[in-house]
Amino acid sequence: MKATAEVTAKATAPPRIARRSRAAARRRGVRTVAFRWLVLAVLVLLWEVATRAAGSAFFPTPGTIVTRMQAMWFSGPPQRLFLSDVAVQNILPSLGRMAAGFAGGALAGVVLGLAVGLSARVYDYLDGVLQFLRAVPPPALVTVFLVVFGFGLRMQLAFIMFSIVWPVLLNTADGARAVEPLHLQTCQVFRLSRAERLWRVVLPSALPKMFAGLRLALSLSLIVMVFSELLPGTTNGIGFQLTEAYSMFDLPAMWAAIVLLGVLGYLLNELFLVVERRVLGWHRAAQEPVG
Amino acid sequence: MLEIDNLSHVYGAGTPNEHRAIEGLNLSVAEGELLCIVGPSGCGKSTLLRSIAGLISPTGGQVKVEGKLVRQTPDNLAVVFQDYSRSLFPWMSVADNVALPLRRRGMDKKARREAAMEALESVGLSAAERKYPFQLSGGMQQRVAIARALAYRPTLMLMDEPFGSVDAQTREDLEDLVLKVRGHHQMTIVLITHDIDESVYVGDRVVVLSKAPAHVVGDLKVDLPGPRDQITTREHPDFVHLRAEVGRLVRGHAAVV
Amino acid sequence: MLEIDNLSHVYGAGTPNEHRAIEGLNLSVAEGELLCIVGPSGCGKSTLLRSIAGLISPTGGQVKVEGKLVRQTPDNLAVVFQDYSRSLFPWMSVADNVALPLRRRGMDKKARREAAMEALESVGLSAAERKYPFQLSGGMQQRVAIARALAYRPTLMLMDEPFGSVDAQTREDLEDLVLKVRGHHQMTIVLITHDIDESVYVGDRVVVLSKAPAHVVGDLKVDLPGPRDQITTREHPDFVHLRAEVGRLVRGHAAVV
Amino acid sequence: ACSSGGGTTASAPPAAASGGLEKTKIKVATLPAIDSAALYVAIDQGLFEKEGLEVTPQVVQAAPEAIPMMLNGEIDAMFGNYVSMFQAQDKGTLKLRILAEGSRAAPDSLSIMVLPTSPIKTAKDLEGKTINVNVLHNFQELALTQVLKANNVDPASIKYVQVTFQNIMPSWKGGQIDAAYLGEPMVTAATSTMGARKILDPASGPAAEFPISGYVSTQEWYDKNPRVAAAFQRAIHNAAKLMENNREVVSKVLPTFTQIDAATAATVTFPYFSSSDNPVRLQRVADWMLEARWLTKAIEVKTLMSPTTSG
Amino acid sequence: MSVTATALAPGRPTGATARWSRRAAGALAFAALIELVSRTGLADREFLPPATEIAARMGALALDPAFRAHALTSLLAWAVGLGIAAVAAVPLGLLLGSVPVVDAATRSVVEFLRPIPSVALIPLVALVIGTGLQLRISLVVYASLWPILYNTMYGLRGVDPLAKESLRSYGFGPLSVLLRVSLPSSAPFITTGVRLAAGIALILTVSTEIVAGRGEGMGVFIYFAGIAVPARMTDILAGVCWVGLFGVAVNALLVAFERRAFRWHHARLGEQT
Ligand SMILES: Nc1ncnc2c1ncn2[C@@H]1O[C@H](COP(=O)(O)OP(=O)(O)OP(=O)(O)O)[C@@H](O)[C@H]1O
Ligand SMILES: Nc1ncnc2c1ncn2[C@@H]1O[C@H](COP(=O)(O)OP(=O)(O)OP(=O)(O)O)[C@@H](O)[C@H]1O
Ligand SMILES: [Mg+2]
Ligand SMILES: [Mg+2]
Repeated sequence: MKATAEVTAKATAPPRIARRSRAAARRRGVRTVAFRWLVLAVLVLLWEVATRAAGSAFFPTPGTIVTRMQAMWFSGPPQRLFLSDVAVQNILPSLGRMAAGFAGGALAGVVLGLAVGLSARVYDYLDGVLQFLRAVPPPALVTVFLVVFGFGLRMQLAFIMFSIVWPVLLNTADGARAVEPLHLQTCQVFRLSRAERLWRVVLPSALPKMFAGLRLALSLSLIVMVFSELLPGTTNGIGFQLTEAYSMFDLPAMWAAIVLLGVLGYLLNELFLVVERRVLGWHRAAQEPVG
Repeated sequence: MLEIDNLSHVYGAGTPNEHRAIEGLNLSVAEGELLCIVGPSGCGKSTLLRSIAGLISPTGGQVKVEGKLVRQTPDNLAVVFQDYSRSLFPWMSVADNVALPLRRRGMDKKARREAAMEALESVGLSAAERKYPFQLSGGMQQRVAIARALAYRPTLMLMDEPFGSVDAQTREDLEDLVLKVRGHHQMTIVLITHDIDESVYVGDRVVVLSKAPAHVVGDLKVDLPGPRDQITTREHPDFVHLRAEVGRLVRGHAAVV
Repeated sequence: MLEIDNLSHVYGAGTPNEHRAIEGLNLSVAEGELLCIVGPSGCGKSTLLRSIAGLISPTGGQVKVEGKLVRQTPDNLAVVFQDYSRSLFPWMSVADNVALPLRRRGMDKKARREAAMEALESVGLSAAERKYPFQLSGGMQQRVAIARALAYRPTLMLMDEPFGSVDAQTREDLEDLVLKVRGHHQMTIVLITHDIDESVYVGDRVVVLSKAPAHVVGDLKVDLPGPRDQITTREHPDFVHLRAEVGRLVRGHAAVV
Repeated sequence: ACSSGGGTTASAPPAAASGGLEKTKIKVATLPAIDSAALYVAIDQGLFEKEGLEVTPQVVQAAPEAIPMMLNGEIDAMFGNYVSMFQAQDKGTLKLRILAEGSRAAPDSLSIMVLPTSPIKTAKDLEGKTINVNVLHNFQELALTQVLKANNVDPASIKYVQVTFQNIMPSWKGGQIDAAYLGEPMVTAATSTMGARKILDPASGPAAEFPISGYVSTQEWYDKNPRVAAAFQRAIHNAAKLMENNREVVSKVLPTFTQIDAATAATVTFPYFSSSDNPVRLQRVADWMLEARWLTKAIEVKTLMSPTTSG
Repeated sequence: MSVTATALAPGRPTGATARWSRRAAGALAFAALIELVSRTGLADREFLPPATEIAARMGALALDPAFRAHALTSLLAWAVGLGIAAVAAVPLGLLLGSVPVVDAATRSVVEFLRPIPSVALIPLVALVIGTGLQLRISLVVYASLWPILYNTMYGLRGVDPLAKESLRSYGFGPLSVLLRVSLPSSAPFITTGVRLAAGIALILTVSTEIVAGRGEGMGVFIYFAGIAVPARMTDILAGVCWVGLFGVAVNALLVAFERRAFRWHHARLGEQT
């Protein structure tokens, strides 16, 4: 019954509701982390072996890539967290764009999603247009974006937001529409104001689904950030470095950018999960099998 | 207070699953009255309650609360739903669940908390205030739902089998609690129950509904002496008589009132 | 059939919300027995039931069903959950809900359907077979849950307040149904109820649990004559006596057996 | 259907003269630009057929894209600009073999232009200005750097931004670039429809007749197919010769693989199509690249070139 | 059914005609906006032609067999890619969502792969598997896998534990519970994931064609319209609009399917169908 025992501990001890039995949790945490790193290490090793065997310029070994990353980005002075000038000039602006784009897109997605999910009227008016825009390939619209937003940051942010808003929007709408009817009836009976219903009831019950959308949007925002840095007029960024590297056939540099994106994506996702665990503690706990 | 006039409700009209839940139901409840409704399972009691609360719009007839036609939920109304566990918000602690509706009462945070605590105390759950609904037993959840309605101090309270999941002792306590609160705060209460004894014990009047489509088949005034008491009242000959009467009506025999 | 040995269960051990629900509970149920469990709300009855069903692993002691330690759900077991409405599958019609567990019985589609229809019929819901759970009243949903368990023909049936949401008449019918089925199909039944009369009426034995942490405070053999009958049995002096006894135990007074 | 406009030559029996080819059907990646015209003319005029070759062009959107195709054998050879090719060679991505020279910049086939209202009048005014390029660090910059130097303008002061073809016009009109670096047919279009002024010809002075693109394969492929390579080179050179004094053969094929219609095709300035290979002028490209530090080490271009068998 | 309680704003039930006319109004307003922006010169008309011109061009393109061939090629890549993604992602999501160990073990790898943009992968994938339809399809699969995967995983978390316990108590094993309870219960949310993925797949198909496409495809059509001098913006936008309309159609189909298949879900929520 080991599995159930684990479940039990998890169910009854969600963060914020109750702190879990520390020692056991720590032990389990350490085991999980160790396991995860083991899997990663094995995969990296396989990667190294495979790329060595292939010996293709297109597939440099992980060793080469890491060396390149170090030389390119992490050879700076210690007081700057080892970030080199190149890193400061490229990684930071990229992260800034991504963060701003993600924040804007997520906000727009939540607001629109709630509106569409809650009001049949708004849904009717907007659904067609939103579904249309959702299917439109942004690369084909670069010229229109350029004409409307001009070169540079504004266009890039618009581009990122336009691309990542959809998973948040659809999932939020789905969540808002699937609120337990009895919860809404309870709100109605006690005459909660619209704002209270929205904030205290609809939002919390849509949160689990919203988070699925936000998690998708997070990695998508990294991807679209790279795309946005291919747009006319960009002069820095990870995406810019990536394309520049490929256009000059500097494949280790291109791989360095790819790996950096992967690592960033991984880290951002871990951060996201920490937030999610805090915000959705009740959900996790309530949804675990009773025990 | 409450006027129900020729009420009808049909679910899924025009579909193969069409179901006539209520038909031509007339009922009126006076201010401050405690009306008990009994009737066979599936007859339409909850449907009636929803119509009064403005949660569904009946397909025929009308409901008036304080002389006003019910289109939306009337003011100062509270409902204890039959499906109590689903009506609690799982993301809020028990205390927050109880305190939430009080925002409409313009109370500040502290006052809300105090009112919530008081209500929880009255249903015997002061120890559970920080717990989340899923950490409570069925009966405790039901009492949280009752506490929420009580804390709100409605003028009209609708209760759908509010004591179904608690033990005999707690049930009696809750019955007395409802009687007490009603006396203190001038509340009109409509209480649905399956327990015939209970209906006679707490009710000023007991209305018996027919099988679906529901309409009123019996309407008994309960004239029991003075403050009710679990032991003496239940031993009172009128009580025994009324109980038998309601029982007969529920079982489909004619009333003998 | 069922042996419960020094059972304990602690929820959220090591957290501020730690709750000892059951402590040192011993109980055994013989093959074919119908055991009723009564006890105050929140004492740990449902927790006990979940332990027997292998849905939670108790933090102490052990449960044996047919001599085998319960680690996973024992074979040939059925449970009627207290929160019946959530235990029905909303994406299936009533008939499908009842028929689903029968897949474990290796029955073909037709046989499953027939068994389901028969069970629905027995709880008075043959007309509802095509409806979805949300289209039923609370009491009807509860009866579907009962029908599902009955159709499965378990050797051990666990029922958690199975008749809490139905009217008096239906309740009596269902009590008799359970008694009948038990007689026909050699079932062992553990039934949790808050209705003391009911516990004495249907039970071969009534076990009274204490307030949390739950342990057995009373274990009464119900020795009532012959086939039970709603009218004569309930008038039987032994019945009246036992009922009072159980009532006293539940209210926390010492047993006088 | 736009893309495979050139079609293939009718399958032909190997001509007696070119017997012994290692293979007779080859696929070559080309660009939808005027520079690739020689290949299409060679197909159109039956010059490959004459060599016993059946050439299928595969239009790609940029040269770097074709390299994986060449490496995994999807295509035999490709048309690509030297800057990219030398970089690939330098980074070891590709062991390069130049099969035949392709195009060189002709006067007025490239142009630095400004809008009629622009304050920029002379080359000197370009200092510190923003200019678009199709791809950063490529032949456009390489040539312009030399020409700017010759015009006493500091090349390092120019800000280059990468703008895709389609977006040059909106960016230019929107003021996001100060001067536009155009190739044909945009030069013609900008002059005639917008009254744009030409400030500088990047293919003049030191960069006159600057070699832009050529036909290349991998060294490995070349080693396996020397005769095919030779036959291919002959056909390209012959096509170039044919094109030297005959606009029509070029104009005729342009609409089949570019987005240039017949009317425009008749007026645009063509680049020079090389009818012979010249390691000396190609070496210049490699040297300039080294100077710009786009290469890590010198490339001796002669060693990458194939012996001329034509003429 | 006349349940008014479920919408935040209790509105009276509306007929199908009203709903469709609202939809039409929304679409028309959008088109009018573009028309206005273009005709008033708010955006250069050369780069954003008026909606009427785009619409006229769309009509002409629909009759053009060459364009139809492009569209068909793209649709093929889209359909195959989306199909593979759905078939792979749902079981994968069920696995990762129900076996925490597997999730923990693979998380680092999955989260590492997820933010890698497909543009960066094009040359690498092209080198390994070639540049034909297979390239487009694999990139489409790669991108549209995630929404289905994540919605499946998150959907599983929302399943009522008591529903799972009900089946468990009848002796059904974890797999049965997964397939008979968790899957149907989260099916509506998974379908939302598929709707998301359908859009992403469409975007990816066309974008990949624009960036690396050759031969046929909507993206190739759009690319060639872009490199013309001057760029044929009307063609580009007409092509884009066809893609968008296709997206609308696919979404409508999926929603219709959803309403049919999960009628229990929508009816319970008191939605008008
Ligand atoms: N949403 C619905 N759609 C269709 N039929 C419904 C719906 N809700 C209830 N019904 C039907 O209406 C009838 C009355 O239901 P209602 O819930 O009012 O009964 P009730 O008197 O409260 O019964 P119980 O005592 O069992 O709770 C039932 O037969 C039920 O099947
Ligand atoms: N998941 C949980 N986490 C923490 N505490 C729990 C949890 N489930 C139940 N409890 C606590 O355990 C105690 C026993 O609960 P249980 O559901 O067994 O009671 P019960 O006897 O069935 O009560 P009722 O008659 O009201 O249904 C309650 O006090 C409850 O608060
Ligand atoms: Mg009801
Ligand atoms: Mg219980």
